[in-house]
Amino acid sequence: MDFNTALTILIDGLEFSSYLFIVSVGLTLVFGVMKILNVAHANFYAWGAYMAAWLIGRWTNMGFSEGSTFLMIAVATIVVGLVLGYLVERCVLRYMYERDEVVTVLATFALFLILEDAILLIFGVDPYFADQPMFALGSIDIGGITRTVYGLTMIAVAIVVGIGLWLLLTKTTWGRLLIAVIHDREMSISMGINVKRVYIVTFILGAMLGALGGAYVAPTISVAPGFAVDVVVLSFAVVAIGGMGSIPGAIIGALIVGIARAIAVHNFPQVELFVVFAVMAIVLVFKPEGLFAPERSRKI
Amino acid sequence: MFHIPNIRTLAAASFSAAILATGISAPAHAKDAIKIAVPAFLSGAAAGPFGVPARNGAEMVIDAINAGKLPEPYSAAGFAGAKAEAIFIDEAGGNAKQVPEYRNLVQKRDVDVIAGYISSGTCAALAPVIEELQRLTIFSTCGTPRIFEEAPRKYIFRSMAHATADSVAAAHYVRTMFPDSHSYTGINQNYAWGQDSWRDFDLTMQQLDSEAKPSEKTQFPKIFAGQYGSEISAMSLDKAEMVHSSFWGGDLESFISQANIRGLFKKKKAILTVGGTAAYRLGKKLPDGIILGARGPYGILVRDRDTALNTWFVTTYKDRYGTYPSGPSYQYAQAILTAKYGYDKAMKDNGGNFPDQDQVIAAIKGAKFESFSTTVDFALADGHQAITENVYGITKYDSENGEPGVTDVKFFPAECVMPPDGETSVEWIKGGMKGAKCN
Amino acid sequence: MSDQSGPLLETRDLNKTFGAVTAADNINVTVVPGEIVGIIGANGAGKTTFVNMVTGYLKPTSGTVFLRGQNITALAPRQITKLGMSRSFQVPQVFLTQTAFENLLEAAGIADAMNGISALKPLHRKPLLDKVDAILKRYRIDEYRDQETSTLPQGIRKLLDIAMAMVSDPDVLLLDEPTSGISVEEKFSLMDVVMEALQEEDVTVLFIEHDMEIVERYTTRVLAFYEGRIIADAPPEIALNDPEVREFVIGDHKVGQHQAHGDR
Amino acid sequence: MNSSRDWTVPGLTIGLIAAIILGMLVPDWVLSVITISFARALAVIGLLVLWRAGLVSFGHALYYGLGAYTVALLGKYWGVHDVMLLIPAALIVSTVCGFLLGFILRKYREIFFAMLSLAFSMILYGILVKTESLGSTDGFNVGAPTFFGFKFEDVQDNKIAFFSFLCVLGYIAALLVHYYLRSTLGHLTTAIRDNEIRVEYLGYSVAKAIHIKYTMSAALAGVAGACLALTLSQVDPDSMVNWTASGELVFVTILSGTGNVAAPFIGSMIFDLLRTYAFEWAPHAWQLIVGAFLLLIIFFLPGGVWSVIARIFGARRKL
Repeated sequence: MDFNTALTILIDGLEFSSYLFIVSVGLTLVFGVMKILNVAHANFYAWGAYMAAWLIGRWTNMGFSEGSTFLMIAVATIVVGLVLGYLVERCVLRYMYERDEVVTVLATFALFLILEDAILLIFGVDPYFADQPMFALGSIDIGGITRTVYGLTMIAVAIVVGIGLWLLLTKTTWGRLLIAVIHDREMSISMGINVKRVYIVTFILGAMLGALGGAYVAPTISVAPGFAVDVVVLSFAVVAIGGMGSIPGAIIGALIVGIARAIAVHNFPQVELFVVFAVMAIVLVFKPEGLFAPERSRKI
Repeated sequence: MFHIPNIRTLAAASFSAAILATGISAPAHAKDAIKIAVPAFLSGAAAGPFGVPARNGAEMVIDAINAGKLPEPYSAAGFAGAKAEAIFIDEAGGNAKQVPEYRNLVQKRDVDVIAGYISSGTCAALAPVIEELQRLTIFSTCGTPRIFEEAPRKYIFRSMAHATADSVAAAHYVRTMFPDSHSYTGINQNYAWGQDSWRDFDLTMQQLDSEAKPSEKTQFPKIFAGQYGSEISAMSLDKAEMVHSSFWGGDLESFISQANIRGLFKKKKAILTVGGTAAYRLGKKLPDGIILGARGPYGILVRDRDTALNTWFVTTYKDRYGTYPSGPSYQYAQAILTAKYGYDKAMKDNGGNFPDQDQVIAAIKGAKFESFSTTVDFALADGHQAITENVYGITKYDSENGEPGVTDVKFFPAECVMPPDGETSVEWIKGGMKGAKCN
Repeated sequence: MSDQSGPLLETRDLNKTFGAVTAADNINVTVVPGEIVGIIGANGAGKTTFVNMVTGYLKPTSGTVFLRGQNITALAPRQITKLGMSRSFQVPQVFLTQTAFENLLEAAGIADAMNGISALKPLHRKPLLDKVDAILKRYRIDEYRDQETSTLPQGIRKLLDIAMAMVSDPDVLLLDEPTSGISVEEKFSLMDVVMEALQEEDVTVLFIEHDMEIVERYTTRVLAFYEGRIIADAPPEIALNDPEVREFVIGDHKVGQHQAHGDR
Repeated sequence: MNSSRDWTVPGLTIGLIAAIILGMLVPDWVLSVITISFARALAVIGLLVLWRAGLVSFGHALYYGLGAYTVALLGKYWGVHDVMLLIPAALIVSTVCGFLLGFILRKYREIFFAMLSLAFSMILYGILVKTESLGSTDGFNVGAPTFFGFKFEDVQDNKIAFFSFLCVLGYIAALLVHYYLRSTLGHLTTAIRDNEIRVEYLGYSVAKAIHIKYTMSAALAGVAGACLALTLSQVDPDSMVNWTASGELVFVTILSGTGNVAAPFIGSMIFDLLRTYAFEWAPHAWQLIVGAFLLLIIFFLPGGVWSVIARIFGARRKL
């Protein structure tokens, strides 16, 4: 394998890992704090993408420049995360905190079905197409092949999200509260932390991260019904490999899956389809709770 | 094997149940209305590119037939005079759901004709059920050759050519237009459609070109993957001159958009066998110079065919739905027209009386008639499988009218791209496509 | 009880470290049938670690545990239970969504299955039902028979926890703080019930206890733990007066053996 | 439970007779729907056993698929069409696979159990989709079954016969599971969910108990898949092996409620009726209706439909 191929695999892997990290970090955050495996995370992704594509279309029609469409990605992320995240938490999930973890998963599965069809009713079945941001940034030659600058910015966005979360969790009071809740919920309640408020904020943050994944991907794809279904399974795999509830785990999980997949695509395209799940099964067999699972012990 | 008298009759006698009244009655007497069920993807990823245009095409033609507004020779109103009520159902949800849904259509909602279906898997799963329930079913779009290769069918017709034709015609086109290109790679979805399309194209290329050089690493991403960054990189590094893809819908559009900006289409000639469905939606974003198919003589490739039927179809569709009709619109319209043709002819054969189902089936069997864009000839599978010509062209944006267009359009006769009766597609291609008549 | 002559339970050089912390430091204990051993020590002295290691919940870093001369160090709790050693818990480990009766019935079913009777036999069968009702009476919790255990008072849960440990008729029973979380008034009545019931069943008992009066009153021998070591192993009247024990375990020089008798 | 008489066995027996008689009377499309419901119910019984122990598998479509594909492949490559060979074959394949994977899965609980089951089922899905000789995503057709060498000439009779066979199969499975749940081992469901440590200290291996339950549920799901393949006359990975198929099984489990082995049959029928009508009324939004229904069940009927039935019967007993 020559240098160019290796470089290409690396960059492909990093791009895909970044994408995976952005879509799955919200999932792992919500799981870590609230112990909810949110199947409806896929909907935040889908709604983010639809909203971004729609907004970019409107924005461009209003005569604004291609470069300014990035603003719309941010708007879509915030709007979808706030509105949808708030609604889902207030209307459904808050009634689920006392219930079994698995029943909660089912409730989010129900939400998934509902929100998936709701997209159809609101945005219609025709795909949306909003590649202005991707074209605005153009392309660049690396290692003998042409790449989109936009794809490379995905890596930057992932790094910003990662550092942002790290700062948020370690340098702010709110972040410390959050870590306390992740660590020991009962203790946090007894210490007077308003766990309910922590939950709302966490869930909205998680929803925003999901929406950001969709909104940022939207310009590179045709946003069509059903495109988010498999994202949820993929991000499950990432989160399970890294350890559910662990943000460093999500980084490592995304890197493993992203690079494994890039290697497969370049060298053994025939196994691409199940390389992700094979990796997941292998990791789980040896490290049942994932690579970076937060410790959970039981006192007797 | 032993024979027991019909269990249900016995049961009915023993329990003398009135519930039985819900049973089925075959439509035999004269009717002033029939029910046509039109299954198409109304939700999910295939709804936009296939389902909705398909439904529109069917809806428009059914309305026109009911009102007697189709051009000659189909201007007589109704199906053998009967008005049709259209029932549109969603094809999404997988085969395990479509099988019972089909049963509901026949046994619960008592439809007379089912015309539609896009997914090959669903058609294949339904075939034995259709034969069991004995209701006239016209497959409009689904491409798998398996339907008639597996068993003879009595109640199933398919009003368009099957998928082998698309791949064979693509290979012919490439050989005719670019005789100096020998190496090719592919990116196809990892499911039956993508796998079959690649296999047929690859086999045909190897038959037609002694120097054919398929790539060792062809890509099979998961369906609906949406992100093709790594695949495009891998293909960029590949030395092949051409890229074959049977992508459709959102995947196709995502792929075109990502590959275009990364210059893949400048380096390699792309063959998009279902590209026709994306042409109108992508508009200017569809790069020039792409080899485009539409699964037969439909959509953009025949938009300018100057026949009364085609002109009526294109203009009425554009007026009603605001866009040009794409392939699926044509294909569904063609299936409805097949039903219309069958009913009308059967009535004529029946001395002007309303025909029963067997008579309609007999009328369609082996029929050859003009459809909107082409001639449909039920020549194969004992008169149940239609053959039509196939066509490819090269994209060229028409900046004067601001519309996507095609140049270098080449038609391939049906006999050139479809295997004859009794041979499976793969055998036929591997055997050197014996009996093919390509002009 | 196959081997009556030798020691029932024996540990040899038992060590356990958690990172830098030594929770057990060369523990050598020999218990003979019929003894009632009180285990005392401040929090973190290694009492529960000792019980956990002996019953297989924790594996010692080094050292060996013998039950009737058989090395059981590597065995899982359930295997040790089968060999005749059972335990109760500081926080009662009961099936919270089920009634006291169901808790004991399941314990009885498992005990039965252990004795070679098929685990596929119906659980609700006469001999088991009778046995459970007898146990409920013996531990004086029959009035709570059909109450879901999550609603039971702590003292009753403790009794149920001990009763469940005794269903399998063990030879050795380890009680982890049977009176913790119980009000002072109830402690002695609870211990009276337990000890009376245990005496009927001819079982050797080791129990962790913080209340020195209880230790003094019910034990025949005391093991005093301090920082993972045993600093005293003697009859209660000697051990409790040991200066080291008084300083490190009881933690109050003024505590005399007659001081607290008033609050009974 | 121990104080009131248990009506499960007579109830199931009456249900069996009623179902077989009804099978002969109802219109074909109803028969077809009920046959699918009952086939699925077999798998749901297995999930019920796991559910009681606090375990939810998001990957039981793995065994569903194994059973279905065993039947399909035996028919396609060896021409075996008799239920007396097909069903045991599916049973063996899924049981063996469940037993082997059980060694790994028995170490997992809660969400981890769910996720690892999902991973295993998705691997099978990947293999099926990839392998053209296994039909890829299209799957393939399955011929009509014969019964002990006999075949009914009338297609409809054959369907009735298969339905009756399925009813008997369901009856046997339900009874066996019912007796299992009454045994000591069977009662180690709620106990495991409540407190594993206590179970261990009582002297039973939780891992072993879970392993047995898992293998059992795998066996039932395998038979269910086999019956489904014979009912639908086809197999394909998307409707039988994909994670959505597993999700459907879990959905029906919670809809049914886990109070009794009879519940899955009722819940499964309700599910199919709901889906059929949602599909007819709202072809664009049937998923929304199904999802909303699931949410309502979770909120207002956490014990599933069985809790309603139990309440009605409980009330009647008091009169």
